[in-house]
Amino acid sequence: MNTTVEIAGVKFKNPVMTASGTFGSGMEYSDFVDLNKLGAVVTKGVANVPWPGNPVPRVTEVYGGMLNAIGLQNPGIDVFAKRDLEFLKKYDTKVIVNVCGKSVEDYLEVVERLGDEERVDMLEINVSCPNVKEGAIAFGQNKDALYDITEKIKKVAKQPIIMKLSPNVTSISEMAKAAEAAGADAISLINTITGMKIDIYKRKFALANKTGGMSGPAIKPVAVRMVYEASHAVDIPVIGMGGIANAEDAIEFIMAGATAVAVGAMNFHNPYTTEKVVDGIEEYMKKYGVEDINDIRKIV
Amino acid sequence: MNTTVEIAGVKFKNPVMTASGTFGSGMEYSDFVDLNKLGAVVTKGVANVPWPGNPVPRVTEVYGGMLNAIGLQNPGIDVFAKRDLEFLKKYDTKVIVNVCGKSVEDYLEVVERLGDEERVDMLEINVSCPNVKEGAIAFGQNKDALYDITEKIKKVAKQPIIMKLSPNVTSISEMAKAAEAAGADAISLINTITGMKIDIYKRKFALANKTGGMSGPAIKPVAVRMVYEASHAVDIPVIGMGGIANAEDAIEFIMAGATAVAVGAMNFHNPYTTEKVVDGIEEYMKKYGVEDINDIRKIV
Amino acid sequence: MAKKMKKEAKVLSQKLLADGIYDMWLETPFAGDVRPGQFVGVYPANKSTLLPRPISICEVDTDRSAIRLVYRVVGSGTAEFALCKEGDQINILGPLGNGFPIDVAKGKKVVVMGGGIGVPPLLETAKRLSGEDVSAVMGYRNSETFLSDEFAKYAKMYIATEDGSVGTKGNVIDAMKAEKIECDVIFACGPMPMLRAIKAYASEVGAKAYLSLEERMACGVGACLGCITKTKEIDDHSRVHNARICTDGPVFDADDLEM
Amino acid sequence: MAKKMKKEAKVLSQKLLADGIYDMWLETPFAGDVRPGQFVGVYPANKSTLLPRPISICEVDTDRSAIRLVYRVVGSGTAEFALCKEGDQINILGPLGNGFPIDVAKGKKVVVMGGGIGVPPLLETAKRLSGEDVSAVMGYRNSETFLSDEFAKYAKMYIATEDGSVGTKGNVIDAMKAEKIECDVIFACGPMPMLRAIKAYASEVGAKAYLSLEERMACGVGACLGCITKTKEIDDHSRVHNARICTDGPVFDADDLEM
Ligand SMILES: Cc1cc2nc3c(=O)[nH]c(=O)nc-3n(C[C@H](O)[C@H](O)[C@H](O)COP(=O)(O)OP(=O)(O)OC[C@H]3O[C@@H](n4cnc5c(N)ncnc54)[C@H](O)[C@@H]3O)c2cc1C
Ligand SMILES: Cc1cc2nc3c(=O)[nH]c(=O)nc-3n(C[C@H](O)[C@H](O)[C@H](O)COP(=O)(O)OP(=O)(O)OC[C@H]3O[C@@H](n4cnc5c(N)ncnc54)[C@H](O)[C@@H]3O)c2cc1C
Ligand SMILES: Cc1cc2nc3c(=O)[nH]c(=O)nc-3n(C[C@H](O)[C@H](O)[C@H](O)COP(=O)(O)O)c2cc1C
Ligand SMILES: Cc1cc2nc3c(=O)[nH]c(=O)nc-3n(C[C@H](O)[C@H](O)[C@H](O)COP(=O)(O)O)c2cc1C
Ligand code: FES
Ligand code: FES
Repeated sequence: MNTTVEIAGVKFKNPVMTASGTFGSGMEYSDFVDLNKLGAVVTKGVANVPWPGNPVPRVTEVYGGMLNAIGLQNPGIDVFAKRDLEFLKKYDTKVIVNVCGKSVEDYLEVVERLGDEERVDMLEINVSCPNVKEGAIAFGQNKDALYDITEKIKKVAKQPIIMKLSPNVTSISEMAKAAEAAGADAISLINTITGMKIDIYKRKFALANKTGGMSGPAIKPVAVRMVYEASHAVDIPVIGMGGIANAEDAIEFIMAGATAVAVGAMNFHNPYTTEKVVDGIEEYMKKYGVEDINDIRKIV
Repeated sequence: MNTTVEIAGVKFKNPVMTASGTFGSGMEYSDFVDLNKLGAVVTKGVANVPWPGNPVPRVTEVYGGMLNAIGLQNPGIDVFAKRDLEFLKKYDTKVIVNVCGKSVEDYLEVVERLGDEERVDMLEINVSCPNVKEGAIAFGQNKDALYDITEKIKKVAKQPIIMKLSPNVTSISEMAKAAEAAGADAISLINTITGMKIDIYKRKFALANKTGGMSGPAIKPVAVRMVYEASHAVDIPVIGMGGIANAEDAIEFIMAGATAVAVGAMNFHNPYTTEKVVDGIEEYMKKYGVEDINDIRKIV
Repeated sequence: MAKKMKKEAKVLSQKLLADGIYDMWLETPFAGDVRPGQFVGVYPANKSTLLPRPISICEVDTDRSAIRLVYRVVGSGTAEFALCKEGDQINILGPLGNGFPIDVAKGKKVVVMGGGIGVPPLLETAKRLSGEDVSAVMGYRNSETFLSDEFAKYAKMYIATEDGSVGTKGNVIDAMKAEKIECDVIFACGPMPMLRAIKAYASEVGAKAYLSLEERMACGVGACLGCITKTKEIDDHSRVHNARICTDGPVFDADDLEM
Repeated sequence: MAKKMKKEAKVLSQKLLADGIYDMWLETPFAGDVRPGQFVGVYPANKSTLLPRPISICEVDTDRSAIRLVYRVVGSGTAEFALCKEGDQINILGPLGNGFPIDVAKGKKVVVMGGGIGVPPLLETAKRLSGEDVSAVMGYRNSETFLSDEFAKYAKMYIATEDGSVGTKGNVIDAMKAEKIECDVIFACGPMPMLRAIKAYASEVGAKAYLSLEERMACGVGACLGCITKTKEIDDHSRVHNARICTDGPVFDADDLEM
């Protein structure tokens, strides 16, 4: 039985990853999950310098999911490399570093800086965070801007790059095609969908930022649809995410066209989710006679 | 206490409407709900000629909601006018007819035909159904096309027109502005969000149409955000919908900027939902000393 | 037509009837209005699932104002229903659909035919036909021939099983032929291939067949147009040869269906 | 630090303690590892709500391997918890957070101060301080002074009520002044305005104050960065003066906070 998948020459022991921003750098979940069992740890977005993020409240629950407006708080690349990458050296799993920035230069600085880090197998470029006003989302919602930043990053990146796409667009296929045309090695989607919650008793927004990114099982049908559309629009691999709670969900994304999948908000519901998904995929494969996980990709 | 709201000169006894396509023409729900209690009945989309719609399965449940790909099955304007409008004459509620088409001409034909129908208070132009391949959604996802069709419809419409917008766009504000600039009297949103579900055991799409429109509580945060953005981008009234299950939800939309609201998929969960929302809004107003429902619009 | 309502119903009893098949009696005010072949929408309490589950009414007990549901556990909703205990409350929507046209069977040789989880709605149907010449032909996978002893109270009972463990080996049509059962009218419910075979058989032997169909539903009351089936004639609602199973059916004259 | 886990806990008992305030004992394997001031994440069974509800650990009973939660019903999650009965199972995540630094109070005059639903975590804290010179100053809205009799077992007990029905009329600071309570160290939990007042008071009287904070949480384990509070010094995690309440707290040295 084969559960390994390959993306841009990088081999993952299984298709299950952590969704950026929901798993720290793995440290916080290592009480619960054996990181060695995961296909990859995808780290929280890191910028060239520390970012303080947004004011609180930053998170709020919604039906079947949550809104977050963390605003990409992060310690900057130096602390990250010294502490988080160092921590990850103990584990036998692939490491994908999620990169954020406010300008093209910010991104390039982080990407260049990570070029020398052997522990980093791939880079995931977050051009789709709905919670930061400057830059970021603008790249993810305009195909020319996406093309431009992808091309520039690809030029300096030593590791293969994954462009993380925003679902807050009219046509995900067009965005996927732009990323591919500009040289992206893979794409991942979906980032959160912009949402809002109002407390009608306090007559206030539930989040200080007013809007937040929606994640969790509630968004899964939208995510599956976008993964299907994107993976049928491009030839580069797609990493699918959005509401994955169990192995069935993961397999749904794979059948829709994903080469790998990531677990996000559901880590908060059940910190063992990633491991459960890994085990559940194997059980499904055994039970239904799937020899190679790659055989069921795009099977519908 | 005032619960009446006004949209383009039409006065509604309260801000609670039915969302098109989820309530037939009221007939099917008249066992459950006193239609006289509703602000308006918004009818299922009607075209110039009968449409057979999509093959089955057309509906499927998802976490906190459902996907539908009815494909706008409808009897065409003639039968509709004779039967459904006739039926609605018995009730003291406003009637908004939802209009669909595959080409600009289709829409114009229906709109002109309805011009003579006294029972019709407003027209809601559905340019956002994700389930029909031709026309329809194209108008709802391109601001020039939206401007164009709005302008043309406005020229021939005898009743005020509401443009029903698609959430499957990068910028809802731009779409709202285009509709306003072209002369729309109001806008309504959101229509369903395109989603997909795959049965991993049968290895088949859950819907014959592959994709379907997602509705229900799961989409509410996205809908509230879009109503907020749209109502702050334009001066014409906004009718808000998407996952409304109770009065709290309705008030959340009103605080976000909606002048009126519509109940869709939750009619299927509880056929009494519309009435419950009407009553619940009054209770909230009493309890929290809201004299006029219009006072809490955009209050956040 | 009885007024439809959504109401809490009290669980009077629940038991396992066969492997994975449950038998639940519910107390509901509309029990007395039910016609055989009608169904209810049963709402799971699970707050992430919103749509009612269509389940046929298997039997009615007007004395207790109760209806009986016999259902197979296939997913999260039915799994939850199976946990209900005496005294629990459960939300149901009903009565839904048209039901079998008992009147057309008066004075005729009538056969009620059920396959698998299509068996239950025919029990009340057989009961209401009492006094007529009724045969019941029920098809099962194996020797778990649930409800068959109850049919025997109202009809001549014939069984077909896929594995041949009880009655005729094969399907209900095989049993009809093997047992040389005559019929003028057929009332049937079961999987689509069986219903297709029954339609063909009926036209072969010159009988009228009334078939109860299934489709994914959202509203259950005819509003959403989710549950259509193709019909020969233009339908009443949309005039496009699409009848709504939830309101125009679930029972259709086989001659009216394109299947 | 004890290993965190998510595990089913058995409800040992549940009772109403005061108007809208419930008192529940849970059996959990990590009870023995709990430090006072730590909290757990309690998961509602309602499938449409996914996030754990942070609830402080009020008391520990190592003999029964049990923890006690005292909570106010404010929304759907706590309303559901209030329905739990002896023998039910409920999912909890814990033990979470750092807890009060009992050691710094050794040999000092220590005051535990709680306000409203901030009272519970100080009970176990008072208990663990036994042997020290401990006063408990608890603030309530009215005469429903829940838990106050239990504090009396471990500390000199003072009460402040907003309506003056019991003890000093006013807040906990008013009680401190009225009763001339001396202190070197304060352990406190309650609403933000109270904590701000305590911080000011502590610096006025030259005491150390440790404050337990609240914020909306998603993960509860330090991963999501949802629950931050502004700190004077750069924090350990992101180096941006944002400490995580769920892991760096909920208890902070007041001197470290920007509040
Ligand atoms: C008119 C009618 C009468 C029926 N009578 C019976 C009966 O008497 N006994 C019985 O066991 N079953 C009956 N069924 C099938 C029954 O509705 C499904 O087995 C049930 O809805 C499954 O729900 P679930 O939550 O367990 O499964 P899930 O697969 O988790 O359900 C997911 C969604 O799909 C729908 N769904 C799944 N299977 C079916 C199906 N076969 N037909 C329609 N919707 C489906 C569910 O209602 C739900 O909305 C009937 C169906 C119809 C349309
Ligand atoms: C460290 C910590 C310790 C706490 N200890 C206690 C305690 O011992 N007793 C007690 O009664 N309450 C305590 N609270 C507050 C308690 O977490 C909330 O009252 C509870 O989460 C409300 O959940 P709900 O589903 O009933 O309310 P809802 O309003 O329906 O909850 C919706 C969402 O908001 C969150 N939320 C709502 N209010 C709060 C709040 N005040 N703080 C954090 N999240 C909130 C919920 O967790 C949930 O995610 C504590 C909070 C924190 C952060
Ligand atoms: C609290 C939180 C923080 C996140 N931070 C990031 C981030 O730093 N970079 C990023 O690319 N995506 C981030 N995301 C998005 C997730 O990686 C993921 O794309 C999204 O949540 C959808 O998956 P889910 O529904 O499984 O959570 C974050 C999501 C959450 C909930
Ligand atoms: C079964 C179904 C049919 C629908 N048909 C129409 C339609 O004919 N015209 C239209 O403009 N919107 C249609 N809609 C969209 C709804 O009017 C509404 O915009 C959407 O469902 C979001 O609201 P909700 O979450 O409350 O259902 C339909 C929705 C559903 C679920
Ligand atoms: S289920 Fe809605 S029309 Fe039949
Ligand atoms: S709740 Fe996630 S970091 Fe504190």
